[in-house]
Amino acid sequence: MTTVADPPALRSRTPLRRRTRGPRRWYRLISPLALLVLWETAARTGVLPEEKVPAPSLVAQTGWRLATEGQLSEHLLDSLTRAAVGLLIGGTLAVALAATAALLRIGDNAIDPPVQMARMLPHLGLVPLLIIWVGIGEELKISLVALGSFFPLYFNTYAGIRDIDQRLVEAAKTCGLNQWERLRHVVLPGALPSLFLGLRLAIGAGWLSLVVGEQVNAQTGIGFLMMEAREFAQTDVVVFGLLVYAALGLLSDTLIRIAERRTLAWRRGLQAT
Amino acid sequence: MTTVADPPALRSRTPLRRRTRGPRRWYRLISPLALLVLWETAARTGVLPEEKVPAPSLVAQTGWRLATEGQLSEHLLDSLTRAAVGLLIGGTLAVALAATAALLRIGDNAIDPPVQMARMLPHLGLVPLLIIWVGIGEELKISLVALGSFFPLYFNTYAGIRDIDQRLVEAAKTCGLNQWERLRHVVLPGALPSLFLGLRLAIGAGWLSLVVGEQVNAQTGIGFLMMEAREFAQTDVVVFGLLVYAALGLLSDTLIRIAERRTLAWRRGLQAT
Amino acid sequence: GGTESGASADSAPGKLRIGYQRFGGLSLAKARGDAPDAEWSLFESGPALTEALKAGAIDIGQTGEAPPIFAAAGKINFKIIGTSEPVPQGEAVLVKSAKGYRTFADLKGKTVALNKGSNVNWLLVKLLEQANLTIDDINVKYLKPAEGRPAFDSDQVDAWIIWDPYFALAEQPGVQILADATGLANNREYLLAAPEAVTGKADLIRSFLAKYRATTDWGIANPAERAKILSPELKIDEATTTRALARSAKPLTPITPEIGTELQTIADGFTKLGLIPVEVKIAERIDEQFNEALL
Amino acid sequence: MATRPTGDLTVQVTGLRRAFGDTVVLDGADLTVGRGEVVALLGGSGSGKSTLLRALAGLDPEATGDITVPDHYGVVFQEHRLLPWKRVADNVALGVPGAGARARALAALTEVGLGDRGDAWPAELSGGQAQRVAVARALVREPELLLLDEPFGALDALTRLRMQQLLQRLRDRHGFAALLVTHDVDEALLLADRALVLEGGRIAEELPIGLPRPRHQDDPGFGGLRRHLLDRLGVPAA
Amino acid sequence: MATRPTGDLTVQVTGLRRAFGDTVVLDGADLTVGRGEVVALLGGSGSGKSTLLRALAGLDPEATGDITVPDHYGVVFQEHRLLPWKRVADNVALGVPGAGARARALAALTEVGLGDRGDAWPAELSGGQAQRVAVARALVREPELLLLDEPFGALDALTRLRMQQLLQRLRDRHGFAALLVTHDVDEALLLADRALVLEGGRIAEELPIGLPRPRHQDDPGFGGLRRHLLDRLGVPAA
Ligand SMILES: Nc1ncnc2c1ncn2[C@@H]1O[C@H](COP(=O)(O)OP(=O)(O)OP(=O)(O)O)[C@@H](O)[C@H]1O
Ligand SMILES: Nc1ncnc2c1ncn2[C@@H]1O[C@H](COP(=O)(O)OP(=O)(O)OP(=O)(O)O)[C@@H](O)[C@H]1O
Ligand SMILES: [Mg+2]
Ligand SMILES: [Mg+2]
Repeated sequence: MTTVADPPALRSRTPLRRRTRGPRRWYRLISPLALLVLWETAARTGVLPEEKVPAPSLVAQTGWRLATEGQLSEHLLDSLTRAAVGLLIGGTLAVALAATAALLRIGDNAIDPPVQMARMLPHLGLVPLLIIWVGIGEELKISLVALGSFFPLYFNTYAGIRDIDQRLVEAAKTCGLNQWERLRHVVLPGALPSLFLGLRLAIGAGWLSLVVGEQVNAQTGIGFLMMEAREFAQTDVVVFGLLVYAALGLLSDTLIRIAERRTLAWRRGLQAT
Repeated sequence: MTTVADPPALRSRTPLRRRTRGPRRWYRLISPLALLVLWETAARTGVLPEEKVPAPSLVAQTGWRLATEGQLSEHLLDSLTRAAVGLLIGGTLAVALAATAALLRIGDNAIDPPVQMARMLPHLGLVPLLIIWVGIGEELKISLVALGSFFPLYFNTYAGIRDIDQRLVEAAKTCGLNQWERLRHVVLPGALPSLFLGLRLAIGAGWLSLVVGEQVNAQTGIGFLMMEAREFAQTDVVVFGLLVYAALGLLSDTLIRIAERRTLAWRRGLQAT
Repeated sequence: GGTESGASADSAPGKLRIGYQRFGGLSLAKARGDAPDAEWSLFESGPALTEALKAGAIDIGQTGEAPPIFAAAGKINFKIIGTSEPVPQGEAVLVKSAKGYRTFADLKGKTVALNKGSNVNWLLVKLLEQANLTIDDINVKYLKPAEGRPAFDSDQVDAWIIWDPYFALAEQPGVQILADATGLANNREYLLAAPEAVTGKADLIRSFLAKYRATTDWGIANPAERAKILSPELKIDEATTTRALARSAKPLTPITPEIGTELQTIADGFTKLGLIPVEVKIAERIDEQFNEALL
Repeated sequence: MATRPTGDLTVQVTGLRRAFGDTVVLDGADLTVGRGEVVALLGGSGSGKSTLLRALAGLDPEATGDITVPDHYGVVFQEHRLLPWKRVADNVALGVPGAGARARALAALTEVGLGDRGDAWPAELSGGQAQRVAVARALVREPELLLLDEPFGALDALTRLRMQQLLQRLRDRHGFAALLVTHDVDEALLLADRALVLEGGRIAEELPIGLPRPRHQDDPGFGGLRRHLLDRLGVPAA
Repeated sequence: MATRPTGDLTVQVTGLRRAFGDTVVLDGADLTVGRGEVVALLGGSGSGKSTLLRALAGLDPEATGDITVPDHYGVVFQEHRLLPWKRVADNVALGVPGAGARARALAALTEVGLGDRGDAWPAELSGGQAQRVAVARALVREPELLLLDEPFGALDALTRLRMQQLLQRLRDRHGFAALLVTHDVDEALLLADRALVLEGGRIAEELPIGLPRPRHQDDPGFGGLRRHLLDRLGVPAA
């Protein structure tokens, strides 16, 4: 029982350290930081001339100035409020309509085609109509955010519900769950990963729409700040604005990851085995 | 063996007609058409005054004029070309990067965070930087389409690959499939539904970005046509432009549905049982 | 611009790259084929044009009076190589006649829409000065032309300060001109050029400017034909085009230190309003070397 | 022990038909289950047993025929069909009304030998454990009728024996009826009052099992019935 | 017939350990399979049989210990694990090199009695049919070693018998070795050269099965071995 015959290949396994989830998250910061360092170096060495793109250090100064003069937090807060309200409205509508369309055939035929039509409508082109319908106030910005966030959430929710394993729905039926209970215990958790993905995309799309909205009669908002700076050729502010958006992107990703980790704990097992 | 005791409920089944797929597709046209009729009625009866939104018949006249004067097809063709090229570039990049990030841990740590940062960057804010990098020509428009279409495809592909049942990957391994064959036979088909969803969203996002791009130094394109009309308050042209976008939305949806039906035939069985 | 834009300017040394706006005087030059070899780029606004100037994507371009000031504040390198006669009637305050306003002072406490940071912003400063009002006496809504129109039409604002051709387009029945810039602002157009082009393509610019000057003069002499050429280009009907051009298309004129001072006044005014964060020396951007072509 | 129920029926199926495309799987099957009766359903692989069960459970809108089943029934599917996003105990408690649901779920889990795994995710269970959870999920709601599709297929001999005894015990206590699909002829003979063989889309054979309880494989008469059933299923002797 | 291989080993496992969190499932299991030997692996539900097989198949990076297996092996998992997007024949032909892959796949399907279902989608199969396809998929690549996790669990008596006979036949022809997880003691005694019982994370019992082939349940010696194994598995007699 010692040696081993010819073709067998030896696959020895040495113990792996137990997975430590905590520290690994920091790995994700490496590549953003590397990009930043690269950029600064390019700016310092003159590969990237200042008139074209300001160096990160310069942008940081601008950011500091904006932050200390108190404008930044105000702009950010206003934008966040608009985004949150719009996302809430658009998201609720999206999930409700997608659920109706995905679960009921008549809902599908009535709701889905108009949504498919509307999804391509460019926001910039809709602005004049929206001005007539909802005015030039906050409603306009919120409507645009709602519009932007609607589609990714709608489509991902719809697909998520459609892709649910029907065998599980059947099992739930035989457990005596009625329509609503099935929605709550089977459809919702089953579609949750897709919902999160939709949310991720919706947050991005909502922000993008907000920039369009904050060009119309806005005095505050991070989009306003940036687009005004663009008009007035203040590249450092524009780039700073972009960095704020990037930071928001990372932040929202982190938040969604945490939420996912909490609510989708059951999937870890699935991946592991 | 005749009567049945107390609690049992009678569930009699009568034969259902066999599913006929063909005619059912037309059902999807009902609600768009109903919306159109409603709109025309509202316009004719004066509920919707012409200054606010022109009647569909008026818009149709405008469309006919644009079409016969030969401009429309030219604009449309140019936009479609830009959209196709941009989608091809952005889509290829998105799928390649998403696959790398989803399959390799190092790819995930290197690629995903920058993407998460970039996903929130508003296109309007990026235009000044893009002008510096790629100029004001066709490249700019194509870059914007690529950018817009990148994110939905990236995220959906990433999620699609991540959600593949690892048990199937294991089975493929034991069948002697190497990395590439697994990619081809397991990962790709498994992620295909998500890819389609991403494509759907990417087409929409790409078109939206194109409108922004066609505002910079463009003489053609449906976005240019509409934004120009918007500047000069030609509401009928604006609305016609929106209708063209809506039609493109429906059309692309139909095309994707057909493609889905072909390549995802195996899912019908899953739904049926 | 840096080395890159210089390089791209050199890459096509025989070709002039012109940036224009639809309603600018350059449209006629393009439509008449004054520079068939040139590369023409259309921009939706002055700031967009100066962005391209910064990126080295165009050699010369034409804008209103505000964009050069902001571009200078944004450290964009360019020269002002020409201008036009004043166009005071090309911008105005519009109101609905039904509302019964008679002077600008009547707008106290009302909502007024305008595009922030463009020529009409300067006009507003002057109008307020004249009416002895401050900015707080009116309710300002900053709207771009394309958004101002639906807001004005649907009565979401009481007055709209706007320039041609939007001005002419908005002059529908029931709309009244409350005031224009006559006696308040000059509202000139300015020709801007990239420094590399000024040195590297001087001859091209000179010969183009000469043709451009001639074309403009021809247009003023033949308003009917001009409208016929430009109407399809602008996609505005001939009557409106004629009306707008009659008051807004003025002859080109050489740039002088006096005009530089005039521009500097506006720049200082913008600084005071907080529209630009720094003081700019716009007068220094003046480059008189092409003046004889514009005479 | 009634081998043939009269009048007092829990399940009554007449003319059950189901075709997939052109393949007719059930071709007018007739079937009854009496109150408190355990009926074993045998048949070759792919003969339509699961299809029949799905139709009885009201899950197959394309099956035609007259089907009468009680309102309260529990199903154990051939695959476990646990909701992957609910912990084991919550899976068992699914749809159980009232405040004591969790306690009852844990009790049911204990009965199937998994009282300590209530907090596990379904993905963390072995094949046999998942199957037992599915059985617990069906048992916990104390149904009038159990539809069981090979509920003990993935269990080792000892666990299987325990589960069979559990089923006997619960049945004695609650008196539910059951339709039990099984591949194990001995299991059918141990548990059922009657055995049916599905073949050619119909019930081709009906065998009352009159053995006294408790039963054992070595009982007299057991071997004869086994041989009969195996013959009917086409398994050759020696 | 060697009941204990010497020197000539196909599988050699020493000190195999695997824990999920704090639960130790395999606790230093040692195991060998000789060339062409069929070894049955028995054990209670949740005792770690599937975990052991996964480790042997090289699918569990967190299992530790020395594992030696040949390069070419086939696996039948406890669930069928067919790719839902490939038709049955393509599933079987998966990874089979050469132009004749499809023909060989169809031949293998015919051997498991599903020659006419090559064009079906996996979702259209019954439980037992899917399991047979999985067996065909493992057999078609004529491996040196087969790792089988209850390959016949979902089959009726007749089909099961046929599959057992098929396995015997193929083994006689190709001489592959096999590690067969089964819950059916009779199946172990019919097919295996040696039976192992997994308990407490180790191989707790090793039983050479020296019965002459072909074997039958009624052979002398069969009953004794069965009783021995059942005792070891804790199943009480009568
Ligand atoms: N969705 C489907 N489409 C086509 N054929 C199907 C479908 N579902 C089941 N079948 C076929 O119907 C027949 C009966 O299937 P069923 O699952 O009822 O068999 P079964 O008796 O339960 O078999 P097993 O003992 O293997 O589980 C099989 O031949 C199967 O291939
Ligand atoms: N991902 C996991 N996380 C935690 N525990 C697990 C996981 N996978 C398996 N286990 C546990 O490991 C033990 C062994 O599981 P395994 O699947 O190997 O059992 P088995 O012997 O194959 O049982 P069966 O005969 O029921 O299939 C079980 O108790 C199971 O609950
Ligand atoms: Mg079945
Ligand atoms: Mg197992």
